Order: sequence, then C-alpha cells, then structure tokens
Amino acid sequence: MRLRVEVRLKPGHFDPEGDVTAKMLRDLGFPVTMVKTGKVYIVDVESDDREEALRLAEEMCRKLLANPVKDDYSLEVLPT
Amino acid sequence: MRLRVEVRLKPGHFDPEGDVTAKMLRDLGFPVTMVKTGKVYIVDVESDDREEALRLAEEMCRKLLANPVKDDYSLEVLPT
Amino acid sequence: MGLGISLERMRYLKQYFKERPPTDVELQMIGQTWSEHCFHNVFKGDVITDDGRLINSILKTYIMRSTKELDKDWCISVFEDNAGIIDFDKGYAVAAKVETHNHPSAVEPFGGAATGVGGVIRDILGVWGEPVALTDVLCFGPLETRYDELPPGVKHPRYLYRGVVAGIGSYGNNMGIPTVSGAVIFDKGYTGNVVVYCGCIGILPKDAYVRNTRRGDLAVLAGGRTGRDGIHGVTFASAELTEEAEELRSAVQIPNPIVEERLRRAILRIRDERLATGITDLGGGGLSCAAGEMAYRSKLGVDIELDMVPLKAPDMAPWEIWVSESQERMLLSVPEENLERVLEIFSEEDVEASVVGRFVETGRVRVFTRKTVVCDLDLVFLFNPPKVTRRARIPRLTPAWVDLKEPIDLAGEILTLLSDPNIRSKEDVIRTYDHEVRGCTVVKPLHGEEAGPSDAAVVKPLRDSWTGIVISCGVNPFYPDPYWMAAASIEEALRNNAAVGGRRVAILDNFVWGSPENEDNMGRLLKAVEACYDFSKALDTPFISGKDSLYNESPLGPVRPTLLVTGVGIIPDIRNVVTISLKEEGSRVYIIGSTKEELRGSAYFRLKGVDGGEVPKLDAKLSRSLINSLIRAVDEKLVLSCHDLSEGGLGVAAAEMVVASKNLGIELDLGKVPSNTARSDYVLFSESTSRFLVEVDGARWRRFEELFSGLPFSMVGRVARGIGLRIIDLKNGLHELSGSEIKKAWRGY
Amino acid sequence: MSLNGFKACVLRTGGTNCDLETSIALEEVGIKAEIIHMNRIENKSLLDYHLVVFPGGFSYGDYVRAGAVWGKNVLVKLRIELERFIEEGRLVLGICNGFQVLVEAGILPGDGVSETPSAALANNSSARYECRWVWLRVENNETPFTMMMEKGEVLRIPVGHAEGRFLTRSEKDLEELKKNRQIVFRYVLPNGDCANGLYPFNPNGSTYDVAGICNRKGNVMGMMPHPERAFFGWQLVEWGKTPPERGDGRKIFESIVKYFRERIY
Ligand SMILES: Nc1ncnc2c1ncn2[C@@H]1O[C@H](COP(=O)(O)OP(=O)(O)O)[C@@H](O)[C@H]1O
Ligand SMILES: [Mg+2]
Repeated sequence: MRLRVEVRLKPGHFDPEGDVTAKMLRDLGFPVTMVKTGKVYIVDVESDDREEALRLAEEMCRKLLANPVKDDYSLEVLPT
Repeated sequence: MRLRVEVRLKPGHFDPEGDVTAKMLRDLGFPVTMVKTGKVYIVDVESDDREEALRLAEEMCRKLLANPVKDDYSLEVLPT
Repeated sequence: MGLGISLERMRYLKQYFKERPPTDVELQMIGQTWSEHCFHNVFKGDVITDDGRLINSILKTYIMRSTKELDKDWCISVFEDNAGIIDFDKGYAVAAKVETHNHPSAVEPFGGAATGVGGVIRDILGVWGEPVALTDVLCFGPLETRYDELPPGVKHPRYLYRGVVAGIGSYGNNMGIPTVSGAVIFDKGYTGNVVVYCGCIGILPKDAYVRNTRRGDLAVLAGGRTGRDGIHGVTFASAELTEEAEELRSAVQIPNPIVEERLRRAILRIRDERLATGITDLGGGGLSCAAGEMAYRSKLGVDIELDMVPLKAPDMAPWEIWVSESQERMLLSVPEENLERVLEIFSEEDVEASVVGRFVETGRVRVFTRKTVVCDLDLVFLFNPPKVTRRARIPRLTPAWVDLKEPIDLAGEILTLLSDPNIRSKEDVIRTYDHEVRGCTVVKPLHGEEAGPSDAAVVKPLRDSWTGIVISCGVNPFYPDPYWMAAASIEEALRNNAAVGGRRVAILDNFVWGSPENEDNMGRLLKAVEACYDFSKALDTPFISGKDSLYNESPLGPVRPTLLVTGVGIIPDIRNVVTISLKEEGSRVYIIGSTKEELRGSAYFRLKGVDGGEVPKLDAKLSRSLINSLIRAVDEKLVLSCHDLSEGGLGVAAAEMVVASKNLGIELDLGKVPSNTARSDYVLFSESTSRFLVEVDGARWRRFEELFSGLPFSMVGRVARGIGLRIIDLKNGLHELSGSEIKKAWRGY
Repeated sequence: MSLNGFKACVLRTGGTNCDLETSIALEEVGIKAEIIHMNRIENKSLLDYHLVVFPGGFSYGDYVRAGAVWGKNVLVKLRIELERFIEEGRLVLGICNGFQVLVEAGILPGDGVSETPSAALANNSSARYECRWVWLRVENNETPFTMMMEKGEVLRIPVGHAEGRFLTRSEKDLEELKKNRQIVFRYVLPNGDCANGLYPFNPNGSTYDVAGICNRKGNVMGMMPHPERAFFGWQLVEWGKTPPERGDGRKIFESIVKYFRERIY
C-alpha cells in the first residue's frame, strides 16, 4: 500500500527555510508574501489493509518522521 | 492567492534521503519497501487571478523551487 | 549546447578521423578535454601583441617562470597536480588550491557556489590532502540595484548574494571544514557576472603524496552516483550568460556534502594505509577528463566499462555518463592486491565504490558499454591539439586630473567610508560559516571580543606542532591599471599575511576576465600576468597554483577584470600571532611605509565619484625590507597589534583597529605621517602600498625603531583609553570620533 | 593505557565531523578516547567504557531532521546497552548535533529512553547558521560535567549550529526541568544576567535561554555550545598579549575526570 505522509511545522513555529525561500522568490521578482515549507514522504508498506497502513504511518510519524514538539503531520493512502 | 507546490524526484531517480529513511523505518520494525521524499511549499502570491497565480508558480518552479534535471512538480491553488 | 571547437582544431580532428567517423562519446570527450576550462587554451596558447611581440604561453612565460627562477626548496609540487604543495613542519606539507565557479553560481547560486566549494575540497583530496580550511571571495552587483536595470537572464544581485552565501556555508559547514578567510566585493561590474572564488587548504604527510599509477592497476570510481546534473559544465563555464541561462540550470551540479564528508574519511584512510597508487578528482569533464589525464600523465592507457558506473538516473546515454560532472566523485588507481581492502574501507564509510576499468599499456583511452567500444582515442592526439592564438592590444591608461575640494569634516568622511558596502563588516556572511569547527582556528575572521576584521586567518593543523598556516588574500579590482592592480594584489596578500606574523608566503593566482577574443581584454590580461612575474620574483614569493576563468561575459558586458591573489604563509609559533585589537593604553602607534598621493581607484575617490591621479604603485625592494623588519619585530614580540593599510587607507585602518578594541582608541597626528602630500584627506585615504599601522610595546619602542632604521616609518600617535579616534590634521584641526560611532558605522548596528 | 584508566567511546556516523577535536580534548585530560563508527559498534560493548560522547556534525546530512536518524539508529542498535550504561551512572555527553541526537532518541530530557521525543531543537530564530562565541552561565554545578565550576560562573564557549532552539512540549515540562535542576547552562549577557531571548547573546531563540540540559540523575548531558573548541587557551577568541593557559570548555572535561576519580568502578 502506498502512503503519503506530509510533515509540516506546527502553526506559529518559525520556518526559516520558508522565510529564505520567500525572500529569494521576491528577489527574483515574484510578488510573494509568505512561504511555508513541509516535507513529503511517499512510503510503500507491505500491507493490504488501509486501516493498518494508516496506523503504521501514524506510528512512523511518532517514532521518526515528525517531532511532536514542533511538527504536525497528515496522512493519506494513495491509489496505486 | 494561496498555492501549494509539491516538488518530487523524477521517477527512477536516486533518492539518498528516501533510502536512509526507508532503512531507518525498517530498522524500527516497519514493513516498508520504499520511501521517496519530496518538498511542499505553501506560497502566498499577490494575485487574485487563478490562472496568473498558477503561471507564476510554474515560473517559480522553473527558476528556483525545482531542478529540471531531477525534479517533477505539481501545482494547486488552495482555497483560502 | 555545442562543443565549442575552433576551426583549426576541427581540421586536426578531421585529420585524425580519416578512416572512420568519430562516435558521439569521442566527440564529447574531445570537446571537454579541449575546452578552455580543462585545457587553459589561452594561458597555454600563443599571444601576439600590437607592439609586435609573440609570447608562447603566458602561463609559462610569466607565472611559472618566476616560480622556476625563485627555485624554493620548500616548493614540493607546483602547477602540476590538483593543488600546489609546499613544505610545512614535522614531515607534513600544505596543499592549496583556489577555483572559481562563476557561471554555475549565476544561474543556480546555491548549487553553483556549494559545488564550487565541493570541487576545491576534492582538489585537496586529489593530492591526498586533508582539508583544514576554506576561503571564499565573492563579487556581486550592488544589492540595491533596481530591477529595471537588469536585462533578461541576469538575476538580481540580492538573489545571487543570498544563494551564494548560503551555498558556500552549507557545504563547508556540513563537511566540517572551517571557512576562515575571504572577501565580499560589490560593484556594477559584477551585476551581469557574479564572481565566486572558493579555496581550500589541506595538510598531508609528505611521504603520503603518491602519484605512481602502474600498468594493470584498477580504476576505482568512488563517491556519489553519476547523474544528468552538470553535463557540459566545462563548456558552459566559457559561455556568455544570456537569456537562456534558465535552461542552463541543468549544467549545474547538485551538491551533497555528506557524500563528500564520507568520501573524505575513506580517502584519508586509504592514504594512511598507502593502498592506492594514484588519485584524482572528477571535476570539469567528469570521468572522461579524470581517466584520460590520469592515464596520460602516467604514460599509460585506460579501458573503462561504463556499465560499471553507478547512476542516479536510469537510461543515461553513454556519452552522458562519460562527461557528467556530478559531484563528490574521485577516481583512484589501485593495485589489484589492494582492491579488497580499499573496497572494505569504502564500505565501512558508507561510500559507494566500483571498479570501472583498468590502466593498460596502450596509450589509448577506450570506453566500453555492453562489451562494445564506444570510444577509442590516442592520448597523445587527445592532449596535444593545435594551440590557440590570441591578439592583445596593450592598454594605455589615460591620465586624468583630479578636481576635488578638500573636505572640512574628515571624521564624517571616515564614517561614510566605514559604512561603504565594500568596507563595512561582513558579519552577515561570516557568522553563517562555521569558522571554528576542527578546533584549529587561532586567528578568526572576526577576531577578539569586539570581533574586528582580521588581516589573515591562522590555523594550527597539527596537534604536536606550534606552527600555524597563515591564509590571506589580496584583491584590488578597482585600480584601473592592470599592471599595478596585479602588483598591489600580490603585495596585499603578503602584507595581510605579515600583519599577523606570517612569512615564507606562497601565492595562488586566480584570474576572472572577460572574453580573450577581445584584444583589449587580452592586453589587460597580459599586463597583469607581466606584473605577476615581476613582483612575485621581486617580492620573493613563488606562485604554486592558480586558475583562470575567462569568457565572463553577459548582456551587461564583460566582468570587471579581477585578479585574486591568495597567500599561504606560515608562522613558526602560533602563540606569537599578532591581531588587530589594541592592547594597551599608552603604547605607541607607528605607521610603516610612506604615503603618496596615490588615490586613483581608491575607495575615497570612488565615493567622491572622481577618477584620476595616480594608482598605487609598488616599490618591491622597499616592500620586502619593510615586511622583513616587521616580521623581526613580531618575532621579538615588540608588536602588540597590527593592521595593514588597504581600502580606505590610514583612516579606515585606524578606525578598524578601534572597532576591534574594547575601550581603547588612537590619537593620530597626520603631520607625523611620512608623506608627499599637503592634503589631510589624501594622507588619510591614500592607498599607497607597503604600509602598516602598528601598536608597539611602550617600553621597547627603541628596539622597534632600530629595526626600521633607514626605512620610512614614524610614530604617529598613541593608544588612549575611552576615546575612538582623535585626529590632528595637517593644519592642526582636530577631528574626533567616539568608539561607538565608529563601531556603529562599520557594523551597521 | 591512559593515566587514569578511564575510557571514552566517541561515536561517529556519516556526517559526524567533530569527533577528532573532541577526542583530543578527552585525551588531554587523561581519558583514553576511541572513535568508533556506528557501522562497527556491533563488535564493541559500550560497557567497556566509562563515557560515551556524541560529537557535533551533520549526521546523515540532517535528513528527516537534525539528529533524528542517528537518534533512532542509536535506539535500534544500542538501546538495551545504553539504558544499562545510564542506569549504572556512567556518563553520556552530547555536543551540538550530539545534543540533537540525545533529544531525538528520547534520552534527554527524560529519564531512560523514550520512543517519542519530548523536546526539540528547532531552527534558530535568526533563520540561519550562527557561529559565534557566547556567554554561558552555570546553573547546576553538581553534575559530573560541571563539578569543577562555580554555580553562577560565566563561561566563554562558541556555538555553531542552525538548529539549536530548545523547545519543550509545554510550560509545565519546562517547570519540571527547572525543578529537577536539569538545566545546566543558560545563555547570558557578558555580565551574567539572563539573556531573556536577546539576540545574539541567546543565539538561537531557545526557550528560557537554555543552552544545555541533563537528565534527572545528571549523568547524561547535552549542550549546543562546543567545549572542545574552547579547550586550549590558543583557541580563544581573545587573548590579550599572550594566549591564556586554558579555555573554559576544558572545565567540562576536567569535571568528568574528577567525577570518575571520586567514583569507584
Ligand atoms: N592561471 C593559472 N595560474 C597558475 N597556475 C595555473 C593556472 N591555471 C592552471 N594552473 C595550474 O595548473 C594545474 C592544473 O590546474 P587545473 O586545470 O585547475 O586542475 P584541476 O582541473 O585538476 O583542478 C594546477 O596546479 C594549477 O595550479
Ligand atoms: Mg580539479
């Protein structure tokens, strides 16, 4: 099963990478007011069960992909 | 207008970060066969026109956010 | 992009391929090997001047000749390998190399600058050196440039500045190599052509410098995978930057410092176990150049199997694999019996490594894919194409009179100069680079509690030796006379080195110039290299390495011709280094050297918008005597602090010493300065060469004066507490600046 | 064999880059330091050492998050041994990336090891890498790492990082840390007063100016500043006329020796 995990900073947290990207886009002449960044992981898990796959993904986030102190995440099962 | 830009490695392209992540997840006991990584940018542009906003985002990808050698990207206008 | 081969060379090529047509792999290899970037066609070719001279290779005639004539026994390898190598201490040698990465940085500033750093680090690894320090000199257009001044294809200087600085920092920081020295220059002459110099200094046990590839040795490719990034980087490096620059992003390599970090570990272990017979980095031209050069210099041939090369992307064509300039790769020649151990080390360090071929006796480079030959070239043919001939028109600088009223407010002029983008603090850049990693940095780029600008950086590379490497640079692109510009740059590198106590300086030249097909550009280049010979010889400082980047052209015209001279000196005991901060109330302040009305191209004249008068000239004999005496004074511990006089002259140098000091300032009497001018502003802002401001131990000044007897010098004031600068001008007027005013102007906060 | 017979294991993995200077600092105070790659840790037993050090660098290229991959890798490979190691009162020191690793591994600030981190070292509020000398105040001088210092003493040590902003889950967690005297170092002004977040004295925007913390027992410590870069007098940013004998960072290493000497294994 193919999952899509997106990890983003919790609201209100500094996003220096986003800030720098925004500045660079403005330097290039784009009318950009804000950029926020996030990470995407496309994960293939050996499981045919949607629920189980999502449960696994949840656990992956807790254990590795996100730091709960500063990150939010969202999960999605992708069609294959 | 708020845009969502997702930049991902082209299919078949070597993804060292994805490989490290997959290995780590497997070491943690997850039945993971593959991980591919990507980036998300949430970009606010000063434009009320959907088409123009998308065109700008396209250009941002060509000029900065994506590397034509290795990256694909997808664009989306987000509801605000 | 085309291959960029001249007509004459086309004929030579046709001649070689009488029997059969060349393959695409062969054509690509030839294109890369003969490129300006790899072959240094202009520096190694002929030059015909408009005054009727024929010069055979300006590199040999000027730069290499001086080194040869100076014949220093401490020069171990010069102009040959990836980096210049000089003797150090305790059986160790120092390796140094400086490169440019202008074109890539112009289209992809982060990746371009980062891979510039990555490349020069591999040059050090490529002579078995352990990198210990990095340098960077960056030139941008003015940050406040208006968008409507930029033609299509030219990126805004601010964008380039941000990207380049981030790229340099990211690579060095990730690899754990301190970036200790450099410069940042802003000028319209760089708006269309950003200039990015990256340098690396390394250290190696002298007996580990092995270059002995033998027949039968295996060609081992190690490091990152080969991808489509950086294809045609070398031809791109000589292309004019036009509107299509966007599309050229694919010619820029993609950096991955972590791969290089692991590669470094593995290479140094292989070095320490003496397992390989040869090594080189993959830079311009990728595998094609590395394999070809390694075979050619060992008088061998090489067979390469492209199928063995690990790829980043599927479906790469053979020629793409052959010339790809993907980063973080090295080629080693390994005797068969050591192969297992070599692969074991690579795998322990998580570095991918594959045997991709073998060195053979054929004298040819043969490339196979799926067992068929796709390239079979004679190396002698490949490395001896017809020479290129260029024409040079010798420049004659038109004299101009200066019409500038002497200002009343000298203090105000100093503050304005201190806040000039080219003079003010570069803290925003410097602090984003880790300059402390490795724990070897003795003199930091911003030194002292008050973080003043150091003249040179000092690192202590060996645990059980007090000897330090002193790294400095000289760059004066604003002096309009190329001959004296080069002279001043060389001497500035030496002066900066001496100011902290460095001596026995070796230098590196890096030319960034406009198209050599333009006779005026070529003429200016010729004058500059002439000065390189004259002054490296006269100042007794050999060139050990260098590089030229020509063809820096954009829709805004050629780049401002820029010569960077990097100085690598030593200090026998780092505990004797001299820094810029004032140390003691009441100690004496001396100026060394004489001040002349030499302000053409100076920061002061540029600020005032005037051009004229004389450029700073150099009396090499005097310079040597002054520097030698200064070094003796340092060794006798008479010098408490020191700063060289360069951009902004005496006024700025004195102010910068105040910036670096806590609660201490300088009283300065301009009437005491040995000079040939009657104007106070000229005394303050002249950029005459060979000058230093020195704080001397109040109790031992007589000895100091003795050391300088017969030379131009004078006590010009004292260090005082609680003041900034207190200047008495030639008419006995008083000009005062507080320490905090000075600091605020220079730091911007 | 070193003078004291004390042994440190300085771990490294791809991207670690401060292992050498950290080992030199250890050796200078008489601790035998062995640099060991994670790829070869299987052949070793941590229990042969008195001290484990996670040095600075960019382990795994900061993939996923700074320190995250190495942190989990440590759990996978060393968890049981490391728990016992800590339990027995042996010492663990994380510097810079090493601190990030200890937090991501759930070793700090907790007690023992937890699967999800309860603190974070987030991006600097200046949005960039910061290499500068800071002033640190010793908040707790009763840990094995600070025994040679005075409480309230101000140290001069440099930082070099882009992700050093210490965050806790909640105000309550922070109070807990204070109560348990787990805050070891704080960024302060040159005169020793709290930085209160003031840049550049607090170089990264850390909560409560936290620069280094320990576990409850005090035998695991992580800190963002680099004591190994302020070890020798000649490394210091200001000398006066001649280099001083020693830098403040040395006190951490000397404290470790003192602790070992006073404790019998
Ligand atoms: N303009 C120059 N001045 C002095 N030395 C040069 C110059 N160009 C090249 N060299 C020397 O030639 C050698 C090969 O240089 P280069 O082609 O840059 O090597 P690589 O491509 O391996 O980095 C080096 O030792 C370098 O110092
Ligand atoms: Mg090279």
